[in-house]
Amino acid sequence: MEETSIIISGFGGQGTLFAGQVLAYTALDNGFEVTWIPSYGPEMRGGTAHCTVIVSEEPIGSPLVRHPDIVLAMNLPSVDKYESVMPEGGALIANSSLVNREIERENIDSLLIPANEIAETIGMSRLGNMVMIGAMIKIRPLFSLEMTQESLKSHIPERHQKTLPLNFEALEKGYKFAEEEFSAIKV
Amino acid sequence: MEETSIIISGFGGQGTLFAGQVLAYTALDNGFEVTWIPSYGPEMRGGTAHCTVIVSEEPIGSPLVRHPDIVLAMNLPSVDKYESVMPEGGALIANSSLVNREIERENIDSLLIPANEIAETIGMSRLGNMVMIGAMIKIRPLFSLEMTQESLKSHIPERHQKTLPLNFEALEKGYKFAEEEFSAIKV
Amino acid sequence: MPVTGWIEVDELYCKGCSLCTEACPQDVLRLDMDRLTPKGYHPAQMIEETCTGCGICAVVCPDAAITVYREKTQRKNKQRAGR
Amino acid sequence: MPVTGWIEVDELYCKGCSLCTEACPQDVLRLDMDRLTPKGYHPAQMIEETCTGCGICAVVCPDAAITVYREKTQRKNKQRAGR
Amino acid sequence: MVSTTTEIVYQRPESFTDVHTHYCPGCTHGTAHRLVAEVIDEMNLREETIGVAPVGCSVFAYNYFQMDFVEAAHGRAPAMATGIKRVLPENTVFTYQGDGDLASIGMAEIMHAAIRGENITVIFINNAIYGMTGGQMAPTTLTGMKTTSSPLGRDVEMTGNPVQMAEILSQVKGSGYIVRRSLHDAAHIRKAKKAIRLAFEAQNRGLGFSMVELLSSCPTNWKMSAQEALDFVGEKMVPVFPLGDYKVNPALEKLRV
Amino acid sequence: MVSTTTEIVYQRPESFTDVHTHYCPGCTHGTAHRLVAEVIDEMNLREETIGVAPVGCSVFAYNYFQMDFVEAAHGRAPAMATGIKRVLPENTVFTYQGDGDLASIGMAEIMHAAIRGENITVIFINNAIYGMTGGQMAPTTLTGMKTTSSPLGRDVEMTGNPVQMAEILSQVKGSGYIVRRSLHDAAHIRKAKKAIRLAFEAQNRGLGFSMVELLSSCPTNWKMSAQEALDFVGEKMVPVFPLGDYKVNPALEKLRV
Amino acid sequence: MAKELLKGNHAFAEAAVRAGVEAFYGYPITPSTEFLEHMAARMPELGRAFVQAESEVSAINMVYGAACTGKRVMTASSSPGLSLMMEGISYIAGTEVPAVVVNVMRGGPGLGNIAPSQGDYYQMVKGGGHGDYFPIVLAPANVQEAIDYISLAFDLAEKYLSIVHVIVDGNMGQMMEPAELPPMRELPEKAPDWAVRGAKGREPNILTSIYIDPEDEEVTNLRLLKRWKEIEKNEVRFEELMMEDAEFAVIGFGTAGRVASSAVREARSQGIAAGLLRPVTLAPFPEKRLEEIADQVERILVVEMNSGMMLDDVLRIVKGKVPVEFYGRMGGVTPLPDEILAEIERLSQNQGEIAGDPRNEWMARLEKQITGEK
Amino acid sequence: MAKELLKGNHAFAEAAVRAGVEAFYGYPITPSTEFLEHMAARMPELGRAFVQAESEVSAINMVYGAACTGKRVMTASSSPGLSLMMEGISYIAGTEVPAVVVNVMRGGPGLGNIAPSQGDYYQMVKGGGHGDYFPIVLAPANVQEAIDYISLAFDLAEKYLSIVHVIVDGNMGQMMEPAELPPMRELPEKAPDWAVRGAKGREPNILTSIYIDPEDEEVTNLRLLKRWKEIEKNEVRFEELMMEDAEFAVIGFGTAGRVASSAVREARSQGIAAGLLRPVTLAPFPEKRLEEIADQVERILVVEMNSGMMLDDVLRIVKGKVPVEFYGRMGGVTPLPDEILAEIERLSQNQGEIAGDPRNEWMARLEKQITGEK
Ligand SMILES: Cc1ncc(C[n+]2csc(CCOP(=O)(O)OP(=O)(O)O)c2C)c(N)n1
Ligand SMILES: Cc1ncc(C[n+]2csc(CCOP(=O)(O)OP(=O)(O)O)c2C)c(N)n1
Ligand code: SF4
Ligand code: SF4
Ligand code: SF4
Ligand code: SF4
Repeated sequence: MEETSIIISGFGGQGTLFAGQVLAYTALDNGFEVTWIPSYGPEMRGGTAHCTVIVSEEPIGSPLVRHPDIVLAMNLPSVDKYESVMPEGGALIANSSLVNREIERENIDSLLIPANEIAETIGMSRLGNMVMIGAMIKIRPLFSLEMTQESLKSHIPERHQKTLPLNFEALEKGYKFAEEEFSAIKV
Repeated sequence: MEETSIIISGFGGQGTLFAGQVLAYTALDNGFEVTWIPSYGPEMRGGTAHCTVIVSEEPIGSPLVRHPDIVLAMNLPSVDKYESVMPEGGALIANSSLVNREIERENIDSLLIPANEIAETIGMSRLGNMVMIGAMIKIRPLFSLEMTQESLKSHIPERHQKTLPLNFEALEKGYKFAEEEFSAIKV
Repeated sequence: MPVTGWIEVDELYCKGCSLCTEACPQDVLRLDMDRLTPKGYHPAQMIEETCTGCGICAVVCPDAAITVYREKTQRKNKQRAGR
Repeated sequence: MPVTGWIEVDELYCKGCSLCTEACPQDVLRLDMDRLTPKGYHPAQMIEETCTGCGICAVVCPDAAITVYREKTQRKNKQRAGR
Repeated sequence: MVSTTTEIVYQRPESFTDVHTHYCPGCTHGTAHRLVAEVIDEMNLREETIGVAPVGCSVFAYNYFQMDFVEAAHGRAPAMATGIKRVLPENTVFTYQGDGDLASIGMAEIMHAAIRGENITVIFINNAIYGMTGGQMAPTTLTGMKTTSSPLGRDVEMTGNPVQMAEILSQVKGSGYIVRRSLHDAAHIRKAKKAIRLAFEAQNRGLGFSMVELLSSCPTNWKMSAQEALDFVGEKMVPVFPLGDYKVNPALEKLRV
Repeated sequence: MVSTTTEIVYQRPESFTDVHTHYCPGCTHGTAHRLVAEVIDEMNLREETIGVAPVGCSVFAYNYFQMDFVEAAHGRAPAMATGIKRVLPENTVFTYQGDGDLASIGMAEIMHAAIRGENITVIFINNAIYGMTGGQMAPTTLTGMKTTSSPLGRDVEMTGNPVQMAEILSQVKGSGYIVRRSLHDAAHIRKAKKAIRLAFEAQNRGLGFSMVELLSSCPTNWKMSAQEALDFVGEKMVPVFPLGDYKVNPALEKLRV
Repeated sequence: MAKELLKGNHAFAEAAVRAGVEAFYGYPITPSTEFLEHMAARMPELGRAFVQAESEVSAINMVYGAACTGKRVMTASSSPGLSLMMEGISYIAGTEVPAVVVNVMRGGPGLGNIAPSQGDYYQMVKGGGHGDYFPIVLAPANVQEAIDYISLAFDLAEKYLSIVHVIVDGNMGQMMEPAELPPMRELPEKAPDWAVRGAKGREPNILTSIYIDPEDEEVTNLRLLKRWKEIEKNEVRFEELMMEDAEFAVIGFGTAGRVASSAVREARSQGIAAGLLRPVTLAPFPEKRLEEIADQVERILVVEMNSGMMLDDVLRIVKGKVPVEFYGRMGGVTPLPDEILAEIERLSQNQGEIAGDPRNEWMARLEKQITGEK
Repeated sequence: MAKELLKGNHAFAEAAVRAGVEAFYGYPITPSTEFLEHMAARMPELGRAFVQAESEVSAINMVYGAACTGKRVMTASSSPGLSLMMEGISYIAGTEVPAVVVNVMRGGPGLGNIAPSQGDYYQMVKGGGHGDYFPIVLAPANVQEAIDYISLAFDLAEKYLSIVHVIVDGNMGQMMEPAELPPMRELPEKAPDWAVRGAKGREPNILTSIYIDPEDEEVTNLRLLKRWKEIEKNEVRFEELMMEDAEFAVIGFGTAGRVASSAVREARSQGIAAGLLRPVTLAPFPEKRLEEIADQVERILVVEMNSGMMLDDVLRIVKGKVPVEFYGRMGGVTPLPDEILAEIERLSQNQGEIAGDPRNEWMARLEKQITGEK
């Protein structure tokens, strides 16, 4: 596998930064090189928050990219911002709970997933981010579901351990949703 | 006349800096180029004070010299410091009131003058500096006595105007003393 | 005839902090959970007509989002000279 | 028998500020106008023998130049036990 | 004979721009801004006022006030205001500063502005924390309060006690009007506005340095809801920072506003 | 039965080096130095004391004390002392500062050392002027006093009133011992020494920030004789800077020195 | 110890803790604040000194004080904070005591913004403080390197009684990368003989930066300069990528150098013989190596996140042997690999001489570019 | 007006008064204090603003404030004071408001001493503050020149909305020379349209150095850089002595350059074809002229009162075309003509290449020399 770049973007409070860290931990635990870099500063307050994760087998140069291979867009502004800049053959996963439009690009894989609703079925609306991750690793299997759950388990902060089962469930539900709904690239 | 450098040195309070300014003003009033530069900083407090005056017909480069052509030494440390560094043919005028030794150098003009005592005869002991200047312009006639008195008159601070006659007298007494006592260079 | 009032909330400024809803002595303000402002907040709104126009909500609003109106009844008296 | 004292002025330190001569309650200190210290000041000196050794000069001396001595007379008493 | 008319009890001040502030929901920076704007409207000073914004959450204050503004270096607003006031004595000059800005890095500048009796007005927002940088301890942080730079709670042994600027500045002869008010409910907000009015009146009358310290909230870094934060101000901060008039030039006492 | 012995009533303190100071004749910097040295002798602290010299006429203090010393940047002695005391809590650390150093450029550092309750001792020489740089106005310069930077005399309108540091610092909770004394005659010098003793005792007992403000003379820049300068301190400065105890930790009150 | 995923600022701070730092004095500022926050938690629990100072001016003077005791001490800040430390840094340098100062650089001048920048190169490398002094400047480009060089910084500071700056940009401070922290070092138990800790049974130690007699100051200046020459001899460090056979050299430090490495790899894959020189010690600068490279390559591209500062040093050393071009992004913008790749491609075509300031052509190109980007 | 005998600091201050400075904010420090003292007397009597600030930090921020009103404002200080002004200077530069800052340099680093020095070259010329900015730096060498360039400083500051530094050493501040003061200038009655003086009948003016979006900051950085290029084009100033047919060029600024002029004259009288280039604008540096000189002469000697700072710029520009040697005195020592003459003589004999840092050989020579002098 050569270098893969992922951007996870949404409102502050949607857990985009942590979602990125889960991917980073999974990469680390499975012997990949990885970088995680957040947006920081005032825009965090209230506004949007995003992070860039790069996974690779080689040492990583730039931790930032202009054309992310994979984008997890948890709100509409994020879709608007990234859809156009993704490379052909990229994968855009959008949270349809907050994105009330279709994906226009046809030369990329795309999936609309109602992450919030799915999370609510689990009874923990904050877990939309994990639902998105679950879907992603189905569509772009950088790591298996198990690998991801393993790493989540070993790195989730103490105070959240009790929510681990719910997190697993969210990952699985996202994974399953992608399994059923995702039909590969249209062109 | 080419460049002439003069150092006036003594204890703080002996009026060495003002004496230098009198020379500088006289030079200016008579169309010479001139620089006046004092020692400054802590050593002023209590310790010694000296200034370097350079008079020339050309624009002046360095305002500082290593080998002063003329030295007015108002105390012993000043004689000790400068006698040795003066160029052959230089002129050293020492205030014998505070310098209780002979001048050793034979290849320079030198004069020992009891400036304090002479000043006291005028009734103003602080005027030792003017006595020294008077002697100097006799031995090294950069300017005439009249030129010097003119400049002194026009530049002495308001509050000291009343002491002008005494200053004149001090200049004259120094000038006269040199006239009588000074026998040109020994070798 | 009672003094009555009403308010308008400017959704450009409202951030749904609910300080006004907490402060309203008549308890006639609520956040509108069905709507989002352009900035993504649930705006405050008036839910009953018993507002007295006391203006307390506007005083506590950190974002100067509230305009308060009051309907005033005045009885005009004949002016007495020299007074 | 009166208590008597005397002082020594260290000329390495004395700056002839004459604070001691002004402060001396016995008025027994003066600056010595005939001598200069190595630093060029007229040092203070004792001019009469009536110094009580009160030490005031030393207390006011900014340059710790003064050492003060006092001759002390003591009457030895037999110690009483238990006291 | 009876008639009804509609009057506007309250509306957004003229001295405000129509910009949505970047402050967190419920942050009383907004309240303080509003009161200043209202006072400037009432006194009709907008066109002659120059504001000095600090470094802190209110760094963008100049976007919200419809008047000339400059943006100072962290803590130096009083020096910058001095530089302005001395060349434009006829203008009204005020600084708006947080507690890190005024009481920590800017201690020398605020003290000396007061010592010189600099004829400026200072609006001092005491929210017991560094807001902009994400919740570090301020000199005003309450004893035992957890912040990102006092994770176990402020320890008096190591960091000293909360500093009371109004008390300290009132010790300085040059100061003309030094008071502390709070923004935690409508009644206190009204009192705060009166104080701000008097502070600007003091400047207009050339009575020297004037400061209004405003106890303020930081729901975000206190990790509370907006209302909880106001309750915290009223219940926890007011006891440590007593409200009151610490220095009032006699010329102001008669004044009714 | 009678015998006579010779006792030494006073001699130069051990904590002094045998260096002739650079101070002007009659300057009470020397007196203050001597008192500090005597106290350190009495308390037997010489070998564990670290002094912090300021920038000012006393910049060379380290040449006169027989103990470890550092030389701070202008006004920053309290910060430097903090840096030292925090890593060497067992050592005795004191700063020695002039009024330009402490009350002007160093205002933030002295205030915050006190606010933190930093367990250091500060000897504050208030001579109402900038000595080293040749007699400019200090924050402590008396109203109407002519200096090289207030040639027409200090004008309260433009420069404010003389600043009273003891009063201000006593407002701070962290301070353990804050007093003002004077050096203008033997009796006051003796009182000043007692205060310096108590300040160091306060540090030894971990009572927090201690400062002794000493009214001092600058004959050179005041253009007076040494004695005239002392009289000026007694007659002109004392009324503006009242002597007294502004803050005394109860633990010290019992103490007899 | 295995690699962990570490956030830059926390990793740097923990590295200092492991290196045995005994005191941290600082003041919060984005994007370095987590450094202070980490210390606020760690130092007290280890019984070491931590003070959140009232300002950076105070912080650096606290550092100065502790440095005089011979204890290991440091501070960390960002650009405006560093400006406030310039007087203190000059004092520390003039007193010849060891101290480590970390700068997590942000966009400037003035308040600027909090985005990653390298705009403090002059200030850090040439000495933004007054007088003649010579700071050692380390510029790591990834979290692991930063961890390692922060330990090294203390050793260099103590070996040469010098100020050591470790400078990174906001990206480094904020990003997470796998890295390994060193084990805890022993704290030295005996004090250096110059340290002030009380003159017990010895002559007093006096630490000062004042030499009122110019002759004495000159001797001190010369001592500092000679020590600097030693440092230049012993302590130069740099990284290279595919320089052996390179015809085009890219030179960049920190994040700019790191991003450039991606571009260089890409260029190689396109058959362009590019190579990278990434100075790790900006002072002392890898002069010898650059001279060799100037003899080897056809053209040099300097890449910085500023308006062209290291560029001056490169020009001075290259002495016009080969053309030097410049590409920079400013104000907190981080260049991306494709931009640098495009530059390398252009470079590999361009035979022309560079008349005068290499920045002239870049400015014209950049202006188009950003008016495009906006 | 006829020439008078004027003391440097007083003359500089009076020159500023005549140039129409409307506010002076400063803090005393030797050897610049008389500047402030002169202002303390003059400004109030003219009804202009004077404040003795509590510190240099405060002084520069007062200057910043007044600069934002479009009034003519300045401060003056000496080396350590300048270090404390670095943050404020960076803010002023970032806000693009005009201000004049005079530095009467003294020996450093640290407290150092109060003797004349040129050790702040890097700090003043490269920008000791954080971020990318470009101060204009004027370095007069005699009292008359200083008087003239202080007036010019205000014009340049206002023309380019820039910080202008006027740097001299303690000698210049303390010496007296005959010079002529200009007549009083009229004060401008109308405010620049960007100035903050109250938004009466216009949209508010906002002056800030913050550009939270890196793209905006970059546009600002580029604007500053382009303005700088204009300045480089228009404002280079320098003095020369007998350069026409010179085979050996001496380069020095301020007092060092002035002292060198005596040595150059002396060398000529000995038949050595020496000449002097004395940059008056250190920034922008006389690059073009130096390039021409590098093509003309056999050898170059750089003379400074520091450890070799301008030397870097000379080396960068000369590009190794001819050997460059260095002679410096440090720590407050002013070189005397005979020292420089000896260097010129040595230079005129020396055919050897200069390997590596020109300072190496000088250091060896200087060490002998000063151990001799002491
Ligand atoms: C010289 C400098 N140091 C530090 C900072 C970082 N900084 C920005 S705002 C701030 C403190 C803000 O707290 P406060 O003044 O209380 O205002 P608030 O944000 O709470 O309103 C700090 C430390 C800076 N910008 N400049
Ligand atoms: C940063 C800085 N600013 C200014 C100075 C110049 N300076 C030296 S001492 C001093 C003031 C001294 O006055 P004070 O602190 O009252 O001590 P005193 O000399 O009166 O004992 C000043 C302004 C300096 N050395 N450093
Ligand atoms: S107080 Fe203001 S901002 Fe908050 S909810 Fe009410 S209207 Fe909205
Ligand atoms: S007080 Fe001290 S210094 Fe002054 S004259 Fe007396 S002994 Fe000398
Ligand atoms: S961080 Fe705190 S102070 Fe800043 S805007 Fe948010 S609530 Fe207000
Ligand atoms: S100048 Fe003043 S303070 Fe300084 S030593 Fe002389 S008398 Fe003392």
